Amino acid sequence: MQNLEEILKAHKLTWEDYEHIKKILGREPNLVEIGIFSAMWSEHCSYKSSKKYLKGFPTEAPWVIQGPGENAGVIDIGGDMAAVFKMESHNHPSFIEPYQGAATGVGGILRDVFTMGARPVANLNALRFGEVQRDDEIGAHQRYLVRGVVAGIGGYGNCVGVPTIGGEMSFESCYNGNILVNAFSLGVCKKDEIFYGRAEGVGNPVIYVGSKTGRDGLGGAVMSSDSFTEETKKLRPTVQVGDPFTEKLLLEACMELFKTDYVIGIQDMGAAGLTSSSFEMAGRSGSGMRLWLDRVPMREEGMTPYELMLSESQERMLICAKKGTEEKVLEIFHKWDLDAEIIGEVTDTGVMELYWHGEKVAEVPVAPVSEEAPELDRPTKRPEYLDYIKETSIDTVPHVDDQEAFEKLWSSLEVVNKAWVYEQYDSMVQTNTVKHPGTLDASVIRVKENGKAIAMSSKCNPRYCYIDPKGGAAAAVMAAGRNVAMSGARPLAITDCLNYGNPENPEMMWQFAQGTEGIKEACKALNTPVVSGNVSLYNETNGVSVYPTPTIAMVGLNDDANKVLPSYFQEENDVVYIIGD
Amino acid sequence: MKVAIIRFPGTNCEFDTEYAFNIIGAKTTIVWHKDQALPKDIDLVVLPGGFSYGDYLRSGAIARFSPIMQAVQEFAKKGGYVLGICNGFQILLESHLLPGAMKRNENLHFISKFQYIKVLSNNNKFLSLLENGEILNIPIAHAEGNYYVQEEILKSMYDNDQVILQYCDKNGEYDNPNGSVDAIAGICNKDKNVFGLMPHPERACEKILGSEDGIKMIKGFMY
Amino acid sequence: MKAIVNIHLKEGVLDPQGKAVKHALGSLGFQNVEDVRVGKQIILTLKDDLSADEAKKEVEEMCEKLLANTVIEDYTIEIVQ
Amino acid sequence: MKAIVNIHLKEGVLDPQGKAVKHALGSLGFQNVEDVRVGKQIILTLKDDLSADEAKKEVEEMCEKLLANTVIEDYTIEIVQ
Ligand SMILES: Nc1ncnc2c1ncn2[C@@H]1O[C@H](COP(=O)(O)OP(=O)(O)O)[C@@H](O)[C@H]1O
Repeated sequence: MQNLEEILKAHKLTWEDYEHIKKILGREPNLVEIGIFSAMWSEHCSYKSSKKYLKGFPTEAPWVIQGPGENAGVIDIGGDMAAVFKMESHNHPSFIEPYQGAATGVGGILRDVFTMGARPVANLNALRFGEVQRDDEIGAHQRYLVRGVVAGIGGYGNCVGVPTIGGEMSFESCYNGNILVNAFSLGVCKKDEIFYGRAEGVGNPVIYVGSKTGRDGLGGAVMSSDSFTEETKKLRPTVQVGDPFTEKLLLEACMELFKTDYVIGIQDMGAAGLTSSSFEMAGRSGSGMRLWLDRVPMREEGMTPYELMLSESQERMLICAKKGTEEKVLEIFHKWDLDAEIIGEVTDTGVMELYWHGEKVAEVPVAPVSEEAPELDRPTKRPEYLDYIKETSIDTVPHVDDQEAFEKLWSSLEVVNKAWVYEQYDSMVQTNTVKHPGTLDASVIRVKENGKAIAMSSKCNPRYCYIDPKGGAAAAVMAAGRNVAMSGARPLAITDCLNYGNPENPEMMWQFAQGTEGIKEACKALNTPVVSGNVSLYNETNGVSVYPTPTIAMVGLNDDANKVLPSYFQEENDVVYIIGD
Repeated sequence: MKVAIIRFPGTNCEFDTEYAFNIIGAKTTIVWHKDQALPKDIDLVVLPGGFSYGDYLRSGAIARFSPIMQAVQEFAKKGGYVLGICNGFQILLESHLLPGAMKRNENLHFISKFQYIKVLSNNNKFLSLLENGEILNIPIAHAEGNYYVQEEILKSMYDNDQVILQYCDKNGEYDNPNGSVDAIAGICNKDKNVFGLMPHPERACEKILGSEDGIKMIKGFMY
Repeated sequence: MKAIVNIHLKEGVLDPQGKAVKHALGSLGFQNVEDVRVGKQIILTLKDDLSADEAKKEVEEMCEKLLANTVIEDYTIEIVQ
Repeated sequence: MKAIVNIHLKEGVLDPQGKAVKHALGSLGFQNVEDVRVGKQIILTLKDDLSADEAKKEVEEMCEKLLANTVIEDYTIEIVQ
């Protein structure tokens, strides 16, 4: 291949990776294959910097049905019902285009939940912005981002008909160049009707459903690689635009499909689109797959196999169905006016074979792509600023009198009423919301099917995590757990979204290592395992990393929906206690 | 009472509506928008809330052309009772079964919250169990609820008791969350068999959800 | 062949978006703006075998039926080759 | 003086509204429609003491700053007296 050096660089692959790829393939890779490895071995898909630290998370308890490794975690909530939940970041896209970035973030997390067979019943969001109160360009831009992100979260969730029942936000200068948008979704389903992202059974059809594929999200890698120049220059890297209406149709069609017994496995096409969904589905069951890429529904003309494999177009799913049911599956999706095509079949070769108009354009063994993905042990170093902080004491800060302190706190952004935000979210659709946003502490929905209530709360104090990366992360687990407990529910499990800076910076890696330690300890102490989660690294601009921000969402159960505790004083003359130190 | 609830692509309150009508003991069927006919012996057709066709172009604009809407039009013409809630109201406006049109909320945002509304006229079946001037607490959730109608038509609507619900505050004083003409929250047609309102009574039918005021509204159709 | 349809709220119907945009422009320091109306522009690509007249007539029907809500909106149609 | 600003999603960016409107027109029997793009048209009334050139420049700035979202949208400006 010409200018291999640049191609590798554009795909964020090292020479070492390249040699490894050659060993796996037993030959030189072609461009499609380089694209596939690049996507699967990216930080986002392979967790190469973080895997080492995530391994120690407690993930088991009698009520855990599915821990990390699937599209979302699953816990038992009694009465034959299960809760399915996960949290995910959409930080970088939201900084570039706040409305669409946040909207597609919500879309992605919803698909992670309903791909498992659960109807999403509640969303939360955790947002970190910079200094919105500055009266300069930065302040103006931050306010623009707040408006866009909030409208985007509402715009998507409201349209799909899933209530956004709570969340949190903080404001720090470290987010001026890199805001954080974390979206959480929880769904419920029958315990014995959970679906997994698997493709198995030789000859079973692989079916593509949802929106057509465009060149969305095909940015950096291709465009900066020289071999494409003139042809692709006019095809600007495009931002992904969400289509919540299509998502709603996809949700309803999937719910209908799940009532049948046609499905072997199903997975949403999220990051790295068709590549990650097909490889993961085949990988989980040790199968191979043959895909006829020319059959993929396309939105634009002249698309290539490379683009089809890497596009991140939204609102798409991949289904492995039982042979012989394919027509019935297609019928369900056509009823909902969605595209649906048989694009491949399962094999027992353990190899992914890609065809383009009858010609084989790529052939990659499935297992090594994930099993042999690079796992890094990046250097860590205790940050120097911690020494400086250690010297600082509360006594060095000038004293403020109580009235002034009260007023200052009362008017601080962290404390002010967030109604402007949550009133843009439909928090009551589905008629289950018992504790709305604005009623403080955990948010709560009742489950009509079993009379119980699910409490959930998302927490993280970034400033605390900066001062003490381990203690801060543990405190986030504790705070979310306390919120859930204070609503009268027993905390059962967490999902997390670990937003950190650049992993190539040893100080940042140290923060990350400490943060995961803190989560481990706190989760063990509360007996609330980690059942799903997400890592977002490289949150930095011009060398400035965000504060360590491990957002924790705790989920708990209240056996009686009528016994949910409110979080505000009820009546005059009621007695007020303070418990704990 | 037998209720048909129409499901358009993008509708998202059909099950909530069904649940609420079941609470008051009504029999419900969900009807697919591509059906040509309504089920037999229906007492009430409900167009529920949601985002039919994603609210693209204008809310309700595309749903109006669904095959089932022909049947709903005929049902209404023969005097059948039709209730449009939120997106359903928008669809009734676009279908010209009710006068006026919706614009985007004055503040351009989606607004979701509990909102007080006041009964202006109970001279119709829908609000027959309520007193004139009675104040209810019912959730609203919409981005295009800014009701507009020409002045002359509005006048005749008042004369004919067609303006039936108005936004207000806790004490019944003027409050207008979305910029609607005269803070109008709900109306009916001349014959008083087609009703539209932006608030969601089906979300206020149980104590656990914060209000039961919706019950008294939807129950009106039973008597 | 393309048809360009411009749709705006009728004179006399208050335009909340226009009002908000005007206000925002003002606070950004654009003092020369006296009025703002925000409408829609829909661009239709039509089969080429229609005559301009036929096209116009068909698009008019689309506007009356679907594209515009004539209770509150006016529209104009322009056919370009 | 008026400035007419037309704003559309860039080529290649998904236009969910256009897609839905096209589908709706099709099912209403308008078979001659090949593509639909839904955008915005903003009509600004400007103070008359500006020259057309000045006006254009100022409106361009408004577009970049507020009216269009240049990450996903393209715009055109036309000044009419
Ligand atoms: N981004 C958000 N999305 C939805 N609700 C939010 C968001 N931020 C804050 N809220 C809601 O506003 C209320 C106050 O939030 P917060 O100040 O974090 O108080 P608390 O101590 O109860 O967590 C809570 O009910 C919370 O759910």
